[in-house]
Amino acid sequence: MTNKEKVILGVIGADCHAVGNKILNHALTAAGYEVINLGVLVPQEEFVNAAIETDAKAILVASLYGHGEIDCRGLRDRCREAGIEDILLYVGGNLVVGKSDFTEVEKKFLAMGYDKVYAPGTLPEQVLADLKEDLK
Amino acid sequence: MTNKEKVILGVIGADCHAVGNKILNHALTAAGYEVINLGVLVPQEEFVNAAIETDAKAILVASLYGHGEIDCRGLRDRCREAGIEDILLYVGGNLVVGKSDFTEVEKKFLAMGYDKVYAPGTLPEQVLADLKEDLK
Amino acid sequence: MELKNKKWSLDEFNAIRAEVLKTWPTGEGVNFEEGVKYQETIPAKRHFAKLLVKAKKNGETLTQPRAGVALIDEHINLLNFLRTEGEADLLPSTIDSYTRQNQYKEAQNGIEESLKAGRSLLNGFPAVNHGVEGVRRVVESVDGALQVRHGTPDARLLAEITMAAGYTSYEGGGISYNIPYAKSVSLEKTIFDWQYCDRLTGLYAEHGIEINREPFGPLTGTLVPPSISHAVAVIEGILAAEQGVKNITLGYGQCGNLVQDIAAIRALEELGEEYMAKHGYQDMVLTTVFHQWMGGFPQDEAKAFSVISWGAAAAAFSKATKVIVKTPHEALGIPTKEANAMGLRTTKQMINMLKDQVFPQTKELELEINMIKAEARCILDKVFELGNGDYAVGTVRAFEAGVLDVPFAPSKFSLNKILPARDNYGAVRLFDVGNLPFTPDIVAFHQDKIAERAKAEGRAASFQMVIDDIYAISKGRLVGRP
Amino acid sequence: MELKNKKWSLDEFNAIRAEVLKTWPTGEGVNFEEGVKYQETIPAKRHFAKLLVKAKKNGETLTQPRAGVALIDEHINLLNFLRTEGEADLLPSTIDSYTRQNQYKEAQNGIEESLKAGRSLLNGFPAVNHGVEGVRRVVESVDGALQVRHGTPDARLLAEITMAAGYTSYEGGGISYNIPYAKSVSLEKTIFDWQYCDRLTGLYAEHGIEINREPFGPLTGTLVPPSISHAVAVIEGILAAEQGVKNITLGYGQCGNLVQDIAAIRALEELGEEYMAKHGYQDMVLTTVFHQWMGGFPQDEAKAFSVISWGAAAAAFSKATKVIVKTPHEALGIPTKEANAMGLRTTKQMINMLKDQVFPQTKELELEINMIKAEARCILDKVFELGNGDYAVGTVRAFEAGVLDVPFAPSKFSLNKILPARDNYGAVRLFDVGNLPFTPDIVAFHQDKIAERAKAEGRAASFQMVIDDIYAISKGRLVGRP
Repeated sequence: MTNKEKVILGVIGADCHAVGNKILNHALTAAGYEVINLGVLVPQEEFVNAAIETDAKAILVASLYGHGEIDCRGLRDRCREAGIEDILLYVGGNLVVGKSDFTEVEKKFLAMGYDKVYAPGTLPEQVLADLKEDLK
Repeated sequence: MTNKEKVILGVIGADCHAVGNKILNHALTAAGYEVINLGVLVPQEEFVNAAIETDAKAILVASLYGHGEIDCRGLRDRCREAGIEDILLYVGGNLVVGKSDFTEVEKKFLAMGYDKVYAPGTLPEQVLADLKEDLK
Repeated sequence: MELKNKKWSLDEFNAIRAEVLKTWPTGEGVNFEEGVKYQETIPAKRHFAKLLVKAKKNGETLTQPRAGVALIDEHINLLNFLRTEGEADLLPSTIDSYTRQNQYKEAQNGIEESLKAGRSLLNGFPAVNHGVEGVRRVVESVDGALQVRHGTPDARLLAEITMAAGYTSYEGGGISYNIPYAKSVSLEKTIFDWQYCDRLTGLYAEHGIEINREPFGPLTGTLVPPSISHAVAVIEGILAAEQGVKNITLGYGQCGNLVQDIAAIRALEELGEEYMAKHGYQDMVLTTVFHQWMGGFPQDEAKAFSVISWGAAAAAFSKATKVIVKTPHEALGIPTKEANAMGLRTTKQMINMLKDQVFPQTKELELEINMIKAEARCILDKVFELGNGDYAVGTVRAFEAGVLDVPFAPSKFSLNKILPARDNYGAVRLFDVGNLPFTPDIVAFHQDKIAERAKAEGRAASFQMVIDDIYAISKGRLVGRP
Repeated sequence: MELKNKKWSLDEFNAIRAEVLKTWPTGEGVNFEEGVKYQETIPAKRHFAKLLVKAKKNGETLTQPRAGVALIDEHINLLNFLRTEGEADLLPSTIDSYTRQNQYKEAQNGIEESLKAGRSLLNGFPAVNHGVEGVRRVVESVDGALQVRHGTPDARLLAEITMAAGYTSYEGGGISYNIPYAKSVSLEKTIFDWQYCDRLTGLYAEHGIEINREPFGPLTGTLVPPSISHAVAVIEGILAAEQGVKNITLGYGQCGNLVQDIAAIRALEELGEEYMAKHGYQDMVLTTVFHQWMGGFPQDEAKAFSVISWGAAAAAFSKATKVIVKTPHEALGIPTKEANAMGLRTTKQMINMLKDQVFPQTKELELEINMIKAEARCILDKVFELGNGDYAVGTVRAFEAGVLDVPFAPSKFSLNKILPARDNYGAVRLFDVGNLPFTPDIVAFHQDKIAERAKAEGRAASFQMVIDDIYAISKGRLVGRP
């Protein structure tokens, strides 16, 4: 048994972009986290169930294919219903269809209850830094 | 002696772009005009003098280097003063510094007294067609 | 069901077809005989398979974008825009991700939300939901040849609907639309389901309708060595040919090193011809497709244009039959139609500037062609052996054994043991060959190449080198130096 | 004055200098000794000549834009923008066309009209009018190495002012800034006036200040065969070296065929080294510059990016020391600074993606290199002979005789007898060699190449073929087919 902090990692919805997921998995593990990597094509309930089962501190959601707006809506509510309403929720990727003003996108996803919203092209270092800060 | 219609051709001002000049010279000659080609670096008075001396029907002014606005101003007045106020004046090239809305540029040069104003990239065929029409 | 690389009988096919057409209400709208009649009316200038044959004959490289939106009229407008403003030679209908997972209810929801929002909330065209009639409106309103492009493990109903509706090309395959596009769907199932699609295409061929089939070349699009994607492409070509497909386009995704990229397309065509002939599939046409850089793009549009141009140059020099084009918005999500058209025009200009130029046949190029072919033959022949002479069976066993292995694949059926990295000149090599059945001299070739780079950089090859390579292009380099 | 390729005595130089400095009031502000002291303070990272030496050593290709506006502060902002947003490695100050014709009064008028209009009405930076003090504000406020780029037949006062002000590179030459930039100025005069500029540069060198000199490679920028521009570049290099210049960059403008372009830069460097050594100029550094496509551009920005990218790729593969960058607004006039920065970033991305790749040394490449060198040697040796061992005298006679001849030149001193056209692969050849002193086998080589194309197109070579070639790139092709 380890005492490492646990984070849930996965690509939400009908999305199967695996490269960033594998890199983030590598980076988080190297940084000392225990990563529960759900891989691609992950429905909302699987994120929540995994978080409850493992007592994870954060759920890191990726969406690369432009359906993020539909897929990510309601995840915070689902966490609340499951009794883990304070869990950290990060989301990042190509969250909407089309080139958009990122500030608008960020606003929208913050309003959905996500704690951090990442623009396309964000490097793992940024996520690690935020996680360290938020989990202090 | 030929009875061909005569046109004056030249690149105005401190401009030494010769390629288009040579091509237009070739195209006009092939189309049956007698071309008095003044070449590059032609001051306004040289255009006017050549037109008077040869009894030309049109002056075709090119300006490729962005100073067209300064160089071309006043040519119609000079023609008027020299007694050839009805001569056709065409102008074309990169007439202003910077990428501009061509409609604006055209309006400005028409107001200066030019009969036709050509955008960058105009092919000789267009000029030939206009000349034929205007000299009918 | 027993998986075999053997042409299905019509009875076998029809039994399954009855089930397939029931999986969503629009399936009822499919009538094969009527579909054949309709296909006969597609004129040559809008006929994908025929345009490819002509381009191959003339040594041309055709341009094709990716594009798809939720609603029919918007989709028509989008495609016509790309044809006129993008000067696209070939057109796609990229299918949305819900349809790819057979989640037609979610796709329906996406259509309705898109209607409400006044913009597409789907990342593609949900052809199944629109049904034969809806899809035909696209075929009839778009002035160009149309292909279905997707990433659907079970694409049987989609094939039925779009082919009956008049589409003349269909992308995908049992391996290439599983390993990079699914997590836990077995290869037995996807190969079987794609035999269905191929048998359907073959059935059209028996009725005189040539429909182009295109295995998806780039796989995960991330540092995939040419020999691996070529092995998959050749296998899928063979599986399609066995079911009666007569017009096949094999694909490859740009790696970035010019010599390797040109070598890859040449090797792909030669390997395809070689294995088709070897196994007796002869009365068919093979063409090639080059995919512009599939990895991460620079966010800056000026730099993205450079990446697009480089892909166009490699495509032109390789003499691929067509090129799939990226857009300057690539790093930022799904592009506007204007950005898509710009990528197309950039590519067209490059292809035209290079069409009269010939890349010299050098010993470096010959070496790359020979290496790719030797590696691919190692894999292909081992797959054939593992399947006791059957590529379908062999493929399943080969993935289990890691004889076939795709880097960065989401599927749990890919062993994920190999690790690719660039060599000192930017060519993609393997620093861990995993269980690939390479000969010792091939393994040594890769090790030497990686060692040369590691030495130049003063570090050992590691996963960090791979990560550096993955981010390199988007950071403005090809090789991810420390 | 008697024109000779012989280093001027200091007395000769100083006598003329007194006159030059009187040609415009700002000439009084030039103090050579103070200029030397000021030059000593220019740090290496802003020193043009030193950056070139370093790039050559490291095998790098540096990027440089063209840019200049009328007013000092705007010019400073422009250059800093290109440095930060364009990632430019080297910076220019492109001089306006009035200054190029020594029309300082008109330039002053342009400055004043620009002040009134709130935008630059000049197409460049009028450095003479701004004087040493004004130009130094640029040197001190811009974070980069600076070069004067212009097209000035008599550039003596401009050289005095900008070198005293701290510029570390100066473009131009007695041939390359006459034939494409003047109509009726004699070569005797321009070569003499440029000996002055070279002698001035040499004088700085004698005082320990290395200032880079760059003959203008592309000449008329329109279908100039490499051997012709190379012959001019080598002659101007020799003339500069004789006057004591120690740091010379020879240039070439992209023709469009990749093999010919790579061969051209390699041949240029080799010819430069060969002739410098032959005539005993040895303690100097030779570098090369590749100009992206100088002919007509497509108006569409997407297509322009492709042309820019192709120039960047050729520059990178040729391993030129620097590349002069075009912009996506090229066809539309003088670009905005944003467009200029985009062209730079596109180019930088391409150079970085290609920096680790090596273009194979093939027999086609070797043939091109050898042809270019053989042709250039025919011209150079004939020029030397005509001048009885003096390149300055020989050049004047060679232009009279058509031994040197530049296509599409505005100058009446270029015979304009040769006619270039592309061959069937897009390389620039001559279908009329005019009076060029080529050997019969070289003439036959060109004739065969043109005949091959003419046959492929089913038409005879004619001026129409040349016109088609001139418009080809802007219409989206390299070879202007009927």
